[in-house]
This record gives sequence, C-alpha cells and structure tokens, in this order.
Amino acid sequence: MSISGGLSMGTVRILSLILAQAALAALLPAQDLAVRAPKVLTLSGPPIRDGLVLIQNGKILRVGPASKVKVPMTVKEIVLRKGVVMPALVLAATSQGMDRPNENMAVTPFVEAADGIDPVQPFFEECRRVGYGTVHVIPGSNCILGGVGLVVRPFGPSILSMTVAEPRIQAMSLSKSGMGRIQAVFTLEKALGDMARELSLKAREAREKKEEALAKGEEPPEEKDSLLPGEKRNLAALVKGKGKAFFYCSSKDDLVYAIRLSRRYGFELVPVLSNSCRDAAPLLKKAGLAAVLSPRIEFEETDPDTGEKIHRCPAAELFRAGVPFALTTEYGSDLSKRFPLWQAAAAVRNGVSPEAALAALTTVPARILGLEDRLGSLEKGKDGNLLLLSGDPLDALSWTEKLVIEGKVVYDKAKDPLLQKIFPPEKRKTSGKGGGK
Amino acid sequence: MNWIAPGRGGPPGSSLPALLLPLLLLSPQAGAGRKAGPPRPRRKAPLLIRVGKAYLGTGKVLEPAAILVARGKILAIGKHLPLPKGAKVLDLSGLTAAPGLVDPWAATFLAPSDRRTPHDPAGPTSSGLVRIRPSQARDLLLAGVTALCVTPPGKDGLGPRLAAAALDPSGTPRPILALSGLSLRFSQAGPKDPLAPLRIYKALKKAFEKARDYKEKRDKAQKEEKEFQKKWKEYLAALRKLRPRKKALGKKAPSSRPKASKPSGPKAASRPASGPGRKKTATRPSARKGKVPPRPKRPAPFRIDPAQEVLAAALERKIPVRIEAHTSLEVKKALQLAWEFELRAVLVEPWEVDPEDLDRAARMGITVLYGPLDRAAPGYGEPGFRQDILATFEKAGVPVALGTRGFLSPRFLRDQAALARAMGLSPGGAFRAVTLYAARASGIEALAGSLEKGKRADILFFAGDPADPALPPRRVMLGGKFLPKEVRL
Amino acid sequence: MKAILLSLLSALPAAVAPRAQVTALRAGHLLNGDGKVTKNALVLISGGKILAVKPGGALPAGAEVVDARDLWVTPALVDCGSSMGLAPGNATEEDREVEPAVRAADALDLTDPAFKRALASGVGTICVLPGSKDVISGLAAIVRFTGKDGAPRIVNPAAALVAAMGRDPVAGNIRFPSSHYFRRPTTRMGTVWLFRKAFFDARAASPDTKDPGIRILREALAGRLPLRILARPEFDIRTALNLAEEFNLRVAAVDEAQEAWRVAALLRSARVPAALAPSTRISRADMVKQEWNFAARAAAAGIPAAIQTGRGGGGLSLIAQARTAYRLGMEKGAAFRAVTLVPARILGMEKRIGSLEKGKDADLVLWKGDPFGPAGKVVCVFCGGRKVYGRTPSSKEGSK
Amino acid sequence: MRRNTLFWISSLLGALPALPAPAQDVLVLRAGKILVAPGKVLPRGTMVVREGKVFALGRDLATPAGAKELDFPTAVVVPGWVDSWTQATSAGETQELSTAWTPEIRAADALDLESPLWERFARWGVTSVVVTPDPAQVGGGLACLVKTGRKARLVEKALFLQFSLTSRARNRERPPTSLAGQVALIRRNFRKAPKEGPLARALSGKLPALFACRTPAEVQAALRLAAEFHLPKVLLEAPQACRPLPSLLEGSGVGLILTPPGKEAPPWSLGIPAALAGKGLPFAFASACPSYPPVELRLLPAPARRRGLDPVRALAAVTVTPARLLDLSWRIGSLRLGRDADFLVLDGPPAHPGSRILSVFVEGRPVWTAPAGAAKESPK
Repeated sequence: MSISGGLSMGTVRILSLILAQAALAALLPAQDLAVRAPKVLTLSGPPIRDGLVLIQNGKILRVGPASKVKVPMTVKEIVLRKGVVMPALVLAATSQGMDRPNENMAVTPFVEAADGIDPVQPFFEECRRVGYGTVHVIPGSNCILGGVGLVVRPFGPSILSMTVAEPRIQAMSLSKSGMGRIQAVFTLEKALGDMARELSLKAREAREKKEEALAKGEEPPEEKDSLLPGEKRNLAALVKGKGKAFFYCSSKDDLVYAIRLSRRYGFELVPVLSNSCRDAAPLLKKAGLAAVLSPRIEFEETDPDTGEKIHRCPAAELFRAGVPFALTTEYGSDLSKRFPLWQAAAAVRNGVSPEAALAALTTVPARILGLEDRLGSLEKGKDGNLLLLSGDPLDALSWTEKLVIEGKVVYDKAKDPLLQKIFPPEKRKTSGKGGGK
Repeated sequence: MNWIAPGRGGPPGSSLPALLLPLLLLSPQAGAGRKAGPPRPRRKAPLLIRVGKAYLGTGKVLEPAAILVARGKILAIGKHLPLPKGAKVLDLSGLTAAPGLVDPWAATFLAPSDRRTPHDPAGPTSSGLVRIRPSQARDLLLAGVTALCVTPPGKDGLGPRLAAAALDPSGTPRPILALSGLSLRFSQAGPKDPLAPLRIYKALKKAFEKARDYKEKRDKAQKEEKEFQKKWKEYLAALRKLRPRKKALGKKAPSSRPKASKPSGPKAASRPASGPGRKKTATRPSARKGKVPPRPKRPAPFRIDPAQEVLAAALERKIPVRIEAHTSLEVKKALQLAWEFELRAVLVEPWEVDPEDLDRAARMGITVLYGPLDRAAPGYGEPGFRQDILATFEKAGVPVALGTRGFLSPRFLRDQAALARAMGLSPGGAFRAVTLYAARASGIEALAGSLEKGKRADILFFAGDPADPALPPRRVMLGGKFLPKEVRL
Repeated sequence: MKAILLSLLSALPAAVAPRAQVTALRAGHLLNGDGKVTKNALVLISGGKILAVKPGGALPAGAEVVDARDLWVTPALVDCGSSMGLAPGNATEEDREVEPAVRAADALDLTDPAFKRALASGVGTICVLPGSKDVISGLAAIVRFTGKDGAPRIVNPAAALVAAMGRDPVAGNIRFPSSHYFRRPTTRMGTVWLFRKAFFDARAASPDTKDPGIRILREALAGRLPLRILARPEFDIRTALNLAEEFNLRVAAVDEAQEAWRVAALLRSARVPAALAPSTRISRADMVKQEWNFAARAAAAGIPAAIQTGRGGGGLSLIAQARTAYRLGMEKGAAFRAVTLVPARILGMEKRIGSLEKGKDADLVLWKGDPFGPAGKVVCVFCGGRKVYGRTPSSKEGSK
Repeated sequence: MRRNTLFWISSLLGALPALPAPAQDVLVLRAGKILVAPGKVLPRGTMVVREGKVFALGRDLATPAGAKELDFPTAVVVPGWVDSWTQATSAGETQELSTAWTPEIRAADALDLESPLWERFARWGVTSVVVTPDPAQVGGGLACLVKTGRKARLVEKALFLQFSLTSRARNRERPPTSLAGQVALIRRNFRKAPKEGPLARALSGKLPALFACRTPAEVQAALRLAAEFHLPKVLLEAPQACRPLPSLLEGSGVGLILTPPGKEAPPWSLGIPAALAGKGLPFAFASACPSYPPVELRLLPAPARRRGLDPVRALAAVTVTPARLLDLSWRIGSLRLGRDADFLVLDGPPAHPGSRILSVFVEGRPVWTAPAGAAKESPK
C-alpha cells in the first residue's frame, strides 16, 4: 500500500459511500429470508424455543416463537432441524485480510485499511466458516499511528461491496520495532501536538477575524470546520476529540498512558490488550472502558514477582472485574487461536459466564465499533446477520451450518470443500441436512 | 507532561513556553491514570515524630530529634520542637531517622529498549517512565532508596535529558521533576583518538551557542507576541470607535441568524474552531468611511524546539548539566565549557584530575558523580588507578555523589556508599554522597536528599547505623506517609 | 474427615499391606480408557491398585468412600511424547548424529512448572523425548507423579530409543563441510544411511564391547528396547517401517505421524501405533499434506492413534488436544483412548496404567463435567492411589 | 601506588626481612577485639604468631624477647576471607577449548603469581583464593589454592576436581552440545576411569568433586550423578539466582558455593542465602572473579543480611564454611591455634562493608596496609 494510494483514498471513500447502497442492492438481491430453528439466541433477551427470525430487505423484521411469526408466502424459509441460531459474530479487530499489517514508517495516520484489503484472501473465507458476519480490519501494532480501519462483511468481490461502516478508528501503539519507548512516546506526542498547534493557530486566526468583524460592526464570518486535506483529517479528528483510537497496549504502562492521552485530547479509547499487559482489569474498570483481547486466550507465563509459572486468562480477569471485553481470533496454523466459539468455550472454562463469553463475540464488539444499533443481537431493525450453528455455541462439536449476512446465505457447510473433507457426508454427525430449501 | 502545546486550549500548560516547566511538580497517581494532583498524605493534621537520633544528610546529627511532617513535606526539624496545635505525636525514640537515599544515576523505570538506545535531549524521559514490579520497589525501599534520577544512555556529545522520580511501594513511578538535568559526554574513544575531547568540546560549545541564539530568539518572539496582543487590542478598540453608527445594524444582523455568532471573548477565544457549518455568502466588509487604523501584523509563529528548550534551561541554570569526563584533558575541557556558559556542572566519573582543575572545580561549586566503584572505573586495579580519587575530591572541598549507573540495581546504593568509605571517603561524606550530594547531582536538591525544612518527607527509620547496608530500615515514610506494615518486607 | 482419608491414603504402602484399607470411589460418570462411559460406577482401590471396577452395587464394609457422584472419573491421562523439563534448545546432543547413550533423563529439570501444569490438566504419566536433531538422539524417560508430595519422579530413564527421519536431523546442516566440525546428514538418504550404519556397526561390534552406545543399540536389536521413530510424511513413515523390518526392531510408535492415515494398511499390519503431535509442529519443509483432521482419519482408518503434546510444548494441554481432535471429527471414544490406553501401550505400561481395570495402578482423575465438554475441569488427580493434585470431594466412611 | 605501599610496609615492619621468616620470627598482636572464628570473640586479646601460624591466644600475653609487637587498641582482627571459586588468572589461560574432557589439567599450571590481581584480592581482605579451571570443560580439571598479597603463593595444587554442567561447556564447535551429552560424557568417563589419577581419587572420595551449575536442571543432573556414582565428597557451585536450590539440596549432604546473583537478578535471589541458612545447608560465598571483581566478596553478605541472613552465618560464609567445605579448616578460615595466621585488621565491625581494612596479614606477614589518609596529588 503506497502513501499516494492513501491520499487519493479520500475521494474514493466519499464516492464509495454514495455508491455503496446501489452496489449492495446489486450484489445481494435476495434479502428477504426467514430462518426457523429449535433455539434462537437473540442475545438481547431470553433464548426462544422453536424460534423464527424474519429478515426483510436485509434487516430483521421480526424475531419470535415460530408460532407467532407469520412468514409471507414469497419469503424463502430455512429450517434448521437441530441447532441454534444466533447473531453472526463480530471480529473487533484484525490486521489480517490486508496485504501487510503495517507501513514501515512510524507515523502514518493517513493510511486506510480500505486500501490494503484484498477481498480474495482466504482469510475472509475462513471468517465465514467460523461465523463472522462483520470484521473490523485495522492496521497492526507496528506503527505509532498506524492509520484507520474499515468495518467489512467478509463477503463480496470488492472493498466497496464489503464495506459495512467507516468508523475511522485510528490504530495507535508504542511498540514500533526498533524504537525505544521514550522515542515512541515522543513521536506520538509530537504528531498529536503538532496537529493541535496547527489547529489552535487556525482557531486563533479565525477568532481574530471574528473579533475584527465584530469590532467593525460587521457580521462575523461563520465558524466553519476547517476542512483539512485528507492526510490530516484522521489525526485532526482525534485531536479535536471526535475520533476513536484502538491503542495496542503491550504493558500496563501503555494502558495508563493511553488513558491519559485519551483524556487529554478527548478521543474515545479502545485498548487492545496484548497478553503481556498485566493487571489491566482495575484500570479499565475505573476508566469505564471495554477492551479487545489478544487471540491467545489462555497461556502460561512467569510470574515476575515470584519467578513461578502462572496460568493466565485475561478474559477471566476482566470478567471478574466486570469489564466488558471482546475476544478475537487469528487465522493461522495454530488451531487454538482460530475459532471464535472455541475462544468463548475456553473463556467459560476459565470462569467467564457463558453469556459474557458470547457477548464478547457479538454485542461487545458491536458496541466497541459504535455499531450497536446494527449488529450484535437479534432485534427488529438490526442487520439480518445470522449464524446457524449445528449445536450449542459453546459445544466443541458445533459447526457453522450456514452464515447469513443481511438476508443472504453467504456460507453453507454443505458446500464447503474443506469441511466436506473433514466430515465426509456419510460420517457427518451433525444434522447438516437441516438447512433444507 | 504535555510536550507540545495541547490542542484543547484552556489548561494551564497551554502557553507554549510553559512546556519548559521544568519545575512542574508532577503527580503521584500517574499509575492509576487518574486526575493529577501532588501526593497528598491522608492525614491532615501535622505529625510530630520524635526519634532518638537524626542524620540530616547535611552532615549534621541531632540527638534527640523531632521532625514535624505535614502535607507530605517536612515543616520543621530540630532537637526539640514545640507541639503545634492539633498535631499528632509519634514516638520513635528508639530509632534513628535518615533521609531517603537518592540514586542519581539509575536506569530503573526505563523500559528495556530505552536502556540500550542512546537518547538526545529531546526525548521526554518522564513520559517514558514505566512501572517496576512491586517486589522490585520493595526491594529498593528495603535498601533505603526513595528517589532516583532516571538516566537513559547517551551518545558522545549532547546526551539525554534526565528526570527525577520517586519510588512508590506499588512500583509506579511518581515523577518529581520532569526535567531535572541534561547529560553531556566526552568521547570514550581512549588512546586511539587523543584529540576527541577537543573535538567534542568544540561541538558542545557550538551547540550551546546555538541554544543561546535560540533562547534570544524565543524571548524576542515572546515579547513580540505580547506586543502584538497589545496592538491588537488597540486596533479593535479603534475599530469599535469608528462603529457606533452601525451598532443597530450590527445587532440586527446576528439576530437574524441565531446560531451564527457566538459571543466573542475569552471563552470562545480559548476554544479551537469547531462545529459544523458551511460557509455562506457573508456580507463583504465594504469600504468604510472614516480612518481605519492599520491592521497589526501577527508575528510569525515561533516554533518551540524541545531539544533547544532543554539546553536553554541549562543556560538559565535551571537544571544541572552532567558532563561525563574521565581523563584530565576531558575534565579540563568540561570545566572550560561549564565556565564559559556558566552551567551548573556535575562532573561524571573524573578518574584523573590536575591539581589546578581541582581547585577550579571547588571554586566553581562543581559536584562530582561516580558510578559503581567496584566495576565501572576504566583501568580499575591497574597500577595507575588511584583508589583515593574520591578522597582527593572530598579533601579539596568538591562534593562527591555516588550512583549505580544502571550497572547495578539501586538496591546496592548503600553498599556502594560503604565501599566508598572503605575506599577512603569520610563516613559523613560517604553518606552525603547518596543523600544530599546525590540530590544535587540529580537537580532535586531543593526537594529531596536531606531532612530539612520544606523538603519531601521521605524518611527512613533505622534501629542502628543508617550507613550499614546490612540493616534494613525498620519503617519507611514516603511523601509523609508511612508504608503499611504489609508492604514492608 | 478428609484429613483421615488423606492420611490413610498416603499411609498406604504401595506394594505390601495385604490388609490395606479399601477406598471406594463412587463415580457419577466413569469414562474409561477404552472410551466407554458407565454411569454410577464404583471403583475400589487398595494399596495403590485398583481392586475392582463395578457398574454399581453395594459399598464394601469399612471402606473409605470418596463421593464423586456428581463428577466424572477417568484414568489419568498419559502423554507419550513431550519435552517437559528439558531446556529449549538444549534437548538434543548434536555432538554426533547417532547418540544412543544420551538420556533425556540426565538433563531433566523436575522443578519445571510444566510438570505441575500437566498434572493439573489431568496427566499422570509423561514420556519425555530427547530432541529430534539427531538420527538417533538417545533414550526417552518416563516421569510419574510418585515422588514426595506428588512431585514428579523419573520412573524409567531408558524407556525407548528415539530416532528421527526426515527434516529434523537434516535441518541446519551444511552441505559442504567448511570446518573440521560438521554434521552429516544433509538429505533424507543420508539420514537413513546413518541409521542403518549405526545398526550394522552395532551388529558387527564384538559382543563384549564396553561402548555404551553400541550396547544400547544391541538391546534394541535384540528387541528388548523399543524404538520411537519420528516420521511425519507418508514416505518417512514407510521408511521407518522398512528400517524396523530390516533390523527386526520393535517400534513402539511412529511419532508426529501426521500422515499416518495415508499408510493405514501398512501401520495396521505392522501393528505400530501412531503418536500424533499438534499441527503447529509441522512446517512446509516436512512435505506433509496438511489436513485438519489427521487424527480423526488415522483413527477411522483403524490405526491405534495416540495424541501427544509434542516436543517444543508450550501449546495446549493434552486434554485440549484431544478436544481439538474430537471437534475435528474424531470419535469421542477414540479421542480419549488416544490420551490414555494407546499411549500407555506405546510406553509399554498398558498393564499398569491407561484405564481403570482390576490390578492396574490407581491413577485417576476426577473432573467437574465431561472432560470433553466446554466446562470440563480437573478437580483432583490420584497417582498410585495417592492424591497428588487438587481437592478430594467430600468423603465419608462406608456404611456397614 | 606500589611505591606507597612499599613505603608503608617498610615503615611498619622496619627491619623485617622480606624473604622467608627465620624460625625465631615471632609476632605479637594486640587488638581491641580478636574474632577467632565467627561468633567467637576475644575482647582486648593478644595473639602470638610464630612461623606464620597462630601460636597462642589470650589476654595480656607477654611479649617474648625479640618479638615484633603490633598494637591496634581499637581495631578488630578477623580471619582472612576465603574466596572459594574464581578463575583469577590472566584471561583465557584456564580455558582449554580443544577438548571437553581434561580432568588432569591444573589451574595451578596457569597461575601468574606476579599479577597485580593478588594484591587487589589482599586489599579487599581476601587472603586465600581458590582458582579453578574455566568451567568451559566438562571434565574440567583441578583447582588450586593461592595465598594473596604482592607475592602470592601457591599452597595447594589439587584442591578438588571440577566438572562443569554449565552452558559454557556446551559448544557448537566441540562436543558435547547439550546437558544430556555432558552427563553422558561424564558417565562414560566415570565408568572407564583409570585406577589412578585425579578422577580415581575423586571417585573414591580422596578428592572432593565440584560440579559447576547454573540452572535447576543442571543442579539436578549433578545430584543425580553424585548419587549414581556414590561420590563421597561433592561440592556444587551455583549462582544465587537459582531458585529451587534450598529445596533441591535439602538432605543431599552437598556443600554449596554461591556465586554472585548478577546484575539484573530478581529480588528473591538475595534471599536465597537466608533460605539456605534456614534449612541448615552449608554454603560459602565466592566472587567468581574475573566475572566479578574481587571486591564482590566483600559486598555479597550485606544484601543477604538485609533479607534475613544472620551476621554470624554471613561471616562464616567467607571464612570457616569455605574452609570446611574445601577440607582446609585445619589451615585457614579461623584464627584457632595452629591455623595459618591470615588475618585482617579492621576499623569497624567485621560484617560491615564500610569498615576500612587497615592491614592484611598472610601467614603472619603484612601483605597490604592502607595508606594513612589520602595520598598527595600527583597527576600523571
């Protein structure tokens, strides 16, 4: 991804917004769907036995017991004979799906993940397989200011058609390789401070103009939001306290610093905790923040005080402190980091309540991304993103039977060559046939 | 601390030169990420502590002694103090009080990456401080260290800026001074490059001359800015004088567009331009009758250079300047530099010195600072190495300070002081080397390093000789607060 | 009460005491090493051994009762291949390519917390393998938690002779020697040549040789010492079996045999189990066709498949590996056999551990919930009838 | 400096000849306190030294005719300190890299007795130094004992046989490369040990065997080897930063030599000596010179004492305990009758690292004396 690409993206972005709806309409023609299942987990209320979800125009129209929801004749109905329907999962942050996670330079706030996303990467196929309906792709942790992310649906031929929302969340970090911490702090402060000074200078000039006009008895010029060139827009938003930042915290010190910084500038902070960030729970609780956790859900580490090995599960630590958190996964050879619902089950094994573990994959990330009115639970008016599972979400044997994004089935296990190899049809133990037409 | 002027106007630090704020006292609960505020002890009533004996750290010993502590500071100290109204009394007459030790040359609180990479004056050391583990903090307190000057490694020539931090039993650094010193270094190239000290001296001289220019320009820019503000006010006043006839019209216009104008004044002034709105066709100020005064021209904005600010602070004698100079030639050049720019110089590890420079150093009020005595000295143990160099400086009236240089954990500071005594330093001098003189070499002499009125109440209480490193303090007071029993080991 | 039970349990001498106190364990669910589940079973333990396993019935008079009616009871798991206790990077002696006399037991750090962690996840027996950078890298050690206070103890310092095919002994070796010190095999062919040469030399050596390495190889030739051969892709497995046949060696298991399912018939007929390691052990250089469900396929093909945590360790616990295999299509029974009975057989200890049967050691684990379920958690672990980890559930004296 | 010292020595000793003392050479020493052994103090004592040995101890003993008399009315006399594990020879001299198995090599053969190092040891109160071959050899060779001072003396050529299980003896360029390989090498050589020589003596207990270790795994390997071959007399050298030491050594009957905890060692490592003392395990401090300077020995007890080590044990760990572990208590480590008259004169308490060393005596002769006050300025 080149810098010039990043610069030109501003225009592309605006265009994309205009075109997105039209493009979508073309891509997802069948947006009316009804899904019936023995159990529907709405995640906003109690589970519904023999429930039905009716989607119209890509949005949820009704959720309720099958007996009470009438499905129009024209609407296709999928019946899951055995299993559970729940909201499609939301991946709060990933640097996968792009050609590379970070720029080489330290300060690249103008970079846009949108420019690096490659829709044909197997990552997105994997996202559908494991049940993600929405993915937040954001630059990685090897930049002080890494650029802004993009929320996409893991489906579609182009970035345009994949885009769900543009919350323009900036990636921040203090662990740029080859840079000391003092230098990193300095670089970050300088970037933000320079921008703050530029803005305050502009503000001052505007103020003087206003004073002058008032003194002259003229009508003061209207205050306008100085539209900065594209490459400065992202940073200016943060400095003005209007933006949001994902701060990669590799230690508690980073978290403390991030909280202080966000308070100073007023931007919204979402800490992305690495596993070396210990004792974060009380701080987060006090600051009222939700955190994004690393894909390694439980691990052993040496207790720095006693020198003994200890078992840690950050999710359980945050749960005990009452801090909301989002679980994440990583697509790679390590199977233990790959499946979101396994992450949830592992969290449950470590003491997290099943509700909180599922929320960490749905409602919490939706809220973190500011998309709680569209994603995360099955309620009227929200996006019709459904995950059809072959069993209980926390059961090790449950697989994604189908994934529905905005009323369209984008994944079907029966047509997934990889899983067909693992579970040859005659050996299938789960009732994959349920999703009949 | 905020380096560059903060974007959201208003807060006290917003005027650009204020980033100098070397004397800005930073707050304790940095770790908690909570609101800033200096360390306030819980008890409001002053506390009078009676002890059997008190080593003040200045060379004086009081026996018995009473220390009055309030608001985290020492209010008074003397043999017998009158009991102020409402004060609580704590009788520790079985114990000996001593000031908390200061490690003037420590790498504690630095991230591992910062302990390796050399830094320049621009890096904000205090923002880069990281917490240490509570067990490490307790370890240091057990050794009596309560404050340290965090010293990142530097290159030859202009080195890093230093910060002073106090220990917290939880391991969270509490910065005392965000900018407590500047470090310079002569080459360590050794015999390979005998002229290196001269070359580095030249470069340093140039740097300080540049800083002097910078300082002048900055002061001028500040003056100009003030003048502009004045002129601007006059200009506005003049405009207003021309306006009275238009007043009615002027009032009408904004009322027709309710949201368009906001009351101008200090409130609006301190806020950056914000709020949505698209530019509408505004009435162009048409040519007016009467004489319009010339619009004062705003001076070009002055760009604050953090590195130059540090040097400027050194030139203003606000911070001490450490100069690492080992050979007699390096010492000579270091003294010359200090003399030319009237720096508050601290010589670091001068292993040789000419007798005339010795006198000069004493006259210039210079402090010398040494790292670990058992391993740092180049040529240690060689026949030429003079073990009595510390005593030589002491005899000449030059204060000697001792630090651990990041070679050792500051937990060995008292051991090093004992070693200095075994090497010939007087017992009092060895103790001051890790208290008062250490504070002087760290730029926090006004805040810590001795039991004196107005200083931080970082006090150790021993059941014996405070200089015996084998003796852990019985109790430790940090910022006017005793450590709870469970924190003590 | 608990104290009484504990003191009694720990007071039981392992071998003697014919009139030893009988402990009756009432199991809500008994998941045995063969993968079968019995509800409301009764396990009788005496003298560190299992007296009987019954599907229920009356409590014997005077027995100590451990009430685990709301728990799952299983045999303690067996990890047939790991590098626990060996310092990373220090597991292989790279002096020569054939090092039969090097013993993993010699470098073992039994204070390594990895052992405690393994115990806490329900593992009762661990086989520590030396590294895989040699063609023949030495002797594997078996560790059980039978030391003081349940501390790990080496019970067999020479459990098997460990060899490797394929990439590992070749990796990093220079093709053209540039110094007097270089390591030889640079290809798979070279590996096999060194393996054969070692055994030819051992055969040719005089019978009263003092060389410890040759004596160990001769033990293997005589069939008294089993072999563990690392072979990941299908052709390495074939090679390993061919070599075993050529020298008439007893192969206890093919380690990390990810492609075992592709040579199922061969392994079945040779009666060689496959010990499967986590897929993170595989790299592209192994030329293995990566399949998620290699364990399920091996089991489905009728090969006795064991699951091990593998050299390198640091990954998932043994039961978590079994859960992964279960999720990826392995039958529950097969997945559980793969961490109990099959590895016990590989270690040659199937008469003592691996399942709960009469006469076997009382190595058992009490779980809260199904060990394969999302919330399955170890409550306590017994080794040789002694509680070595966790808390025993409430117990009471048996009624008369 | 050298000239200064010489001046002071000669001024103190007057006409004392520099070469071996004649038989009638007697020194009478009176001091404020004489610490005969840790915990055993003789206040206002007199010590008579004859032929370099402690001849008599008591109060107000008369000075024989012709004897040299020294009086330190306020000072404390303590036994000279023993540094029980160093490689204090010129760099690399004790490192035989060609092969790993060299039980016959002797550190004694690599000594530079003229090195200024020995005077430095003396200056910091160390009168006996154990020099071992570099632990870069698995079967590392024989250690020796040196008495310090300007004219150092080799007094024992075969103190113990050292084996190294440390990573220093693992080498990519030379076998073995792993701990298991080191143990295998030792085992192979123990099995086919010759009937004579140091190895045979170590196996039969005539010579102590010392295993140099760094990690818990290495300590366990050493203990297993000791048990496997029934080694009667075993010593262990391990750093303070080896956490399970107290529990591993409990009941093993092995003597321990503790080397410094290192620069970044965690705080708990300073508590290891106290933990060892709490279990009654014998240990000695060593400086591991040249990795650490000789002065380190002086600095080791204080941090351990902050963590609860009692002063008597702390002092014993640099005097009687090392002497006992090395089978040398008949000769060094205390000032009991008949022992070598190796002692220091201190101006303060013996365990206080700030106590200034006024003089150091080896076998009754002064080897170092503090200059009276700082010397005059004399730039180079």
